Amino acid sequence: MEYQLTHQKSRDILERMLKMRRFEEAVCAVAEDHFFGHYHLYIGQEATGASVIEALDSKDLILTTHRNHGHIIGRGADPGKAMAEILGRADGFNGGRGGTLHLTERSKGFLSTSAVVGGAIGLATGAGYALKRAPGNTISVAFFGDGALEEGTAFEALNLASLWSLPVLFICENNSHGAPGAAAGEYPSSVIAAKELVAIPESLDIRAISVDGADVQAVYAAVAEAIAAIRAGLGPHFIETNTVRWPGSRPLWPELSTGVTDLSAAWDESRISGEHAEWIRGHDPVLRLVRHLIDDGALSIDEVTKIDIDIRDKMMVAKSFSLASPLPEPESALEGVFV
Amino acid sequence: MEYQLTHQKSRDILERMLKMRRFEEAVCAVAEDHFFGHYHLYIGQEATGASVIEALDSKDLILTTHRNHGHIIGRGADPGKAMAEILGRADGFNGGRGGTLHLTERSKGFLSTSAVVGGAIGLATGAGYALKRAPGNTISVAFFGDGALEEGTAFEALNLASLWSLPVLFICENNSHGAPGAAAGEYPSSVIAAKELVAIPESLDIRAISVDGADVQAVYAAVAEAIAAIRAGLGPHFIETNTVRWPGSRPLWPELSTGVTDLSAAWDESRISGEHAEWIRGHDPVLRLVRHLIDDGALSIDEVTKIDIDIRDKMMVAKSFSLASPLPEPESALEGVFV
Amino acid sequence: MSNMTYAEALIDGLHGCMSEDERVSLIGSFVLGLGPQRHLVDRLRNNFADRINDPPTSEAAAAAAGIGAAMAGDRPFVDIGTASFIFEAWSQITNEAANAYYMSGGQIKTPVTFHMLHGLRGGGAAQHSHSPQAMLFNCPGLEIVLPASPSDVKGLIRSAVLSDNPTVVIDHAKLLGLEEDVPKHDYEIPFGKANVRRRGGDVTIVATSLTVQTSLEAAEILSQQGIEVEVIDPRTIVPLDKEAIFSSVEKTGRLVVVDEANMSCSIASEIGMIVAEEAFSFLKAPIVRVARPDVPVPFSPPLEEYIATDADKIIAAVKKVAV
Amino acid sequence: MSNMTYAEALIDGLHGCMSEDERVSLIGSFVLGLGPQRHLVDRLRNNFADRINDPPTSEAAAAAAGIGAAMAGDRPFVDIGTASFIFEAWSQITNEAANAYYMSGGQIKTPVTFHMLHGLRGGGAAQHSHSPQAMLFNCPGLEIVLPASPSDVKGLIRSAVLSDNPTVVIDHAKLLGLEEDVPKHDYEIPFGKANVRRRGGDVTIVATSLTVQTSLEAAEILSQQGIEVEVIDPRTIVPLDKEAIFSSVEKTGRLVVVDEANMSCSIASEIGMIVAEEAFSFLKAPIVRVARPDVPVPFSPPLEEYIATDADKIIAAVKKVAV
Ligand SMILES: Cc1ncc(C[n+]2csc(CCOP(=O)(O)OP(=O)(O)O)c2C)c(N)n1
Ligand SMILES: Cc1ncc(C[n+]2csc(CCOP(=O)(O)OP(=O)(O)O)c2C)c(N)n1
Ligand SMILES: [Mg+2]
Ligand SMILES: [Mg+2]
Repeated sequence: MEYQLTHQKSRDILERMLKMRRFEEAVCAVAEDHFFGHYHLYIGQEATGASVIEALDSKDLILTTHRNHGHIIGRGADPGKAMAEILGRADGFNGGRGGTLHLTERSKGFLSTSAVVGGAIGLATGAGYALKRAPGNTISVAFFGDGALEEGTAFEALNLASLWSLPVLFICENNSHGAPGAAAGEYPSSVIAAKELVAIPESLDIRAISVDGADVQAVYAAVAEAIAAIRAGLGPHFIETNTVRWPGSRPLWPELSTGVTDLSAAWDESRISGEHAEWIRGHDPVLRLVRHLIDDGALSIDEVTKIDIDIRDKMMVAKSFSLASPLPEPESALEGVFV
Repeated sequence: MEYQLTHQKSRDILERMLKMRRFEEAVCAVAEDHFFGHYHLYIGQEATGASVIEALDSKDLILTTHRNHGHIIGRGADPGKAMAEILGRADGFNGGRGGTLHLTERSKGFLSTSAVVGGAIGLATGAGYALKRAPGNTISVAFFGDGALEEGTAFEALNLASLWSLPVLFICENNSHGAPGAAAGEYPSSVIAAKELVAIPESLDIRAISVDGADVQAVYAAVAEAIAAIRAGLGPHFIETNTVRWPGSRPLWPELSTGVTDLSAAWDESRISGEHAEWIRGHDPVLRLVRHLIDDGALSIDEVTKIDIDIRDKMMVAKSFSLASPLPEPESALEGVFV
Repeated sequence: MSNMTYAEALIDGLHGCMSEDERVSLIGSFVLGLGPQRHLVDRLRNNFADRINDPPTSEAAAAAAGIGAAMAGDRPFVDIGTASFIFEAWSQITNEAANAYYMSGGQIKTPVTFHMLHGLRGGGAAQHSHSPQAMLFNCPGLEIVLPASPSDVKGLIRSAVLSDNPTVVIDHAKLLGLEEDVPKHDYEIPFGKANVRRRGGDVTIVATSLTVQTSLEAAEILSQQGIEVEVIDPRTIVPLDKEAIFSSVEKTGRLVVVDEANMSCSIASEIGMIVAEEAFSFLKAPIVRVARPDVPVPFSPPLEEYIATDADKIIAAVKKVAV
Repeated sequence: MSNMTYAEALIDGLHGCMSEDERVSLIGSFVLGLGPQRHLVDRLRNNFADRINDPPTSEAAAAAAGIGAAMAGDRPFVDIGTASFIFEAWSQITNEAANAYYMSGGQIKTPVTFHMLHGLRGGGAAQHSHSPQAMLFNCPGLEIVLPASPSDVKGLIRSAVLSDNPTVVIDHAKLLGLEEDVPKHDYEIPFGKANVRRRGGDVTIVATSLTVQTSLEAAEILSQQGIEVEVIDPRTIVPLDKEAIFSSVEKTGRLVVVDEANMSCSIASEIGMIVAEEAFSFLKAPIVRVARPDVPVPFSPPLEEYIATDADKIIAAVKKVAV
């Protein structure tokens, strides 16, 4: 296969994924006492974000949504500043002005984190418009949920990107599989009449492909191939990554319903139990990758454990950093509306 | 063929088409001295509107666009009141408040004439929502141009209509064929990345079909079949009707560039000449139908001439009526914002 | 009478409308947002399941569907959710709903109700905290309703649904838990009739939505300090009960206008301006506005609090103009 | 100096920007609408063909493309066409462009310019005649520019394109043919600096866009009748030159605010209210607004004229407050 992951790349992806997971766990822990607002965890979708980011260049631009934590952390942004932002602290990326919905780290290539469903699609198209005429063969990436395709602006922007052959990668993270839907008093999962979501970009002559979003090899290969095509001037590409929804997304104010991830469950099935055992066993992308890397001989249990401990330590530092950061000065609210 | 036009129905359609054509010619004549504003003639698209209307029931509801004259007149609305409205007179359908862009005749089933490109699609979907739960097995019809599909709301509404299986007939009048495009300093003709427009509704699981919009039999059969399916509860249907753009649409302030239609050109080719001879010979739907009905023995030349004279007389009456109608009282502008 | 929350009263009002008229249906059912009261909507869901339709995340199509359905004879109640997202349906509301009746020369009625939750909700940040009422006020053809109490919301929501005009009902997320005695039977509250929530002769406050409550708090404190404030809640912005405002200002000569939304071109600006134009001679002091400064809404609590319209700011404004 | 029309000056300003900076491009090129001046755009088309991109009829995507491109370092000029259609892109403009800089804590600049033609154009009816400036003023984070003369539009459009903030430039279709001597070189006009178009000591008029011209006409007539009017054109609404207004009102004690848009929550309301709040002590008479009554725009000419802001109405308003 042309875009086969090397062991090194797989390990990189695992590190990104573990950072995402441990970060979200830390967010949940901190949120109990310190958080205000409504937040959306990335748990269960790590394989998508990490594999996409692995395939990107550092100069590529990213535009994302309300469910952004994983993208920011996976791209290597400082978890301390991310957590500080989520807590509304002065040392957060946005100085506390954005919060969970709008984490933005420009130096890592993030241009916008819009909580308007569908927003990222139009903005990424615009970034692609600028990049097309700039030197550097750089591309823009939009991360968005399946629900974003319900917004008309998504359709308009896909059409524009296709017409103008813009260098944009559209990553649709479809997490509606297994979603409980409106019955639970939650946002309904995606409601679109298309039998296949990819039929929509395809109708606009955009090359589109649907992959298992919990399978790092599948995501990476699809993305790497699409990126190569985009850089070769073939215009926008669309990838749908399908994940089975993490059960913790169900409650509206997410708690860690599957508990703190026990990595040993990857090599010792007996550690899996409880209400959500099925999801943990079959659909947790982190455990799935750990299992695969160990089976494959790419990593030993000890190595995995060491990587994890290291990341958990970093998250402890991030937590302390964020909690030590002051809240912004109230009067500063009036500043910075204009450049 | 199941929906073969009888001679009677073909003659009805011809009458509707001739009314549309003679009405637009009258509008052009009157506009020279009396009109204000920008108007959009229906010339060249008569076969579509007339055949769709022929297939509808009188209780079905219609929502249309800036290019509405043909629909209003074809449905049998009083041409005098229509012309009065276009001239902003008190006896116009809307009392002079709407003008050419917004001709509305509720008693003929018109709910809205929106000049917002794409507007009719969402509104017709809403009308379908109401009709679905009402007795009478009535449907709603949206007339719109190919450009309307560029608006995101069109996509959203198609999705909604499909999801909720609403009794809506979407008629997309694609008049971009032969369109000169932006080069002439005009609105570009439709710019959509889809290779086939129908791929868009199809991606949303809506049955869609593309027909020759200047062929009354083709339009009528497609529409009648779709209507039967909609009334049978099979949900929305989409029909694209393709016409070669009337050359008179090219100037931004439409003049009668092909001249007053000489019906005898239908049976006497030698009468066709001038810059636009090709369009008149090959693409004028009125002449095409006349020729066909005569060849078919459905009508004699005398009968055609008689029908036409009758309609032209009616348009003379309409003209006089509209010109005799007073302008509205200025102060009345302040009334009627709310029920 | 029975004691109920604002959220319960809202649902009660809607329940009455849906019981009576089959043509009333919901397009969008997150009428109470995603907060703790959201399960109260189940009362409607259980009784009128076939008339509750959750659309995709397509605010424009949902609004258009409501408008088109209303034109065809239905009486839909379209829930937009967080008010910031009405901007996705802006063209439908301003260019279709608002114009249809006038533009058609009175042929087409559009009895649709739009509903949304506005304002600072705590941590909503810049894209979830809008108060679009002032922008809507700049668009003729829409009735605009801003309830501020449980008994008002019950009657106003009913009047909105029964109205033959397109009506926008804007609730504040922070009002949903407010409790009060509310009449058990169904009733309407006429549009354009202000509610004088407190009598006082020193200064007139005109406030809407959540800021009515804030103003009442401020008035209580001011009263202890010897300043008697009259608090007027217009309840509907279109139509607006100017007379109630003028007659209060005639008495007090002093006006403070309180608003949740951004200062510039706000409802506070409009109401103040109307007085400066039509009741100038009554004025003994400058008109003062208390509204949000012109900044996007920041996420962090101290920042959000700093820009919020609170009792302290109202008290300071009143003291500025009181003798 | 050379004599040119407003339309020519606009294109001249844009031409200067495009010549200097490759990152300036047009998304939408019907900058002069579809009227007789439209061919002037060919000057740009001929020189910068690869930087002129006509989008589909997708205002939301066009706006989003401009915003995203600006975030990525471009300096796009997005033409919306008739101002009524900015409502299709309302979410992009109010929720994305306006918030990005503040919400990101200053990390993301959005140097995009939006352009449109507003107002009563003659027969535009209810869906083609909007003046959205007041609604935009209610949305913090946007610079709002309303040129009123050829020399102003040339300099203001340049300042708009060079600005690192999202900027909305709103021209009036009826100004396009106006002629004046305009400097040949490229120049900027700083935002927030009003233009005192006529000096006078009796009454202050504040007007924008086309109504500046209408006010000047009215002032001429009034002068013949012995009333000297000062006409102030703020040129930009955000930022607003309050000082210029206050110092004129200090002199005259009388204020008439003139606007093309709908009365309620208009720019006229805001400017009037600012004076009622911050310069109340200067006032010797009620503030009077001349703006469009709150009705959708009717098609028929006598109806449209009846609601238009014209010189007669301005004269009547001035006389109401002049001694
Ligand atoms: C324009 C708009 N409408 C509604 C919402 C409320 N909302 C927040 S998240 C969400 C669901 C989004 O689904 P999807 O895009 O699939 O993302 P997911 O949360 O599943 O990752 C909705 C409707 C919003 N943020 N923006
Ligand atoms: C929302 C919106 N944007 C732009 C316009 C300006 N406009 C008027 S007609 C037109 C072209 C419409 O094309 P199409 O729908 O194919 O109709 P046609 O005129 O070809 O019949 C445009 C862009 C508009 N009326 N509404
Ligand atoms: Mg989703
Ligand atoms: Mg067309």
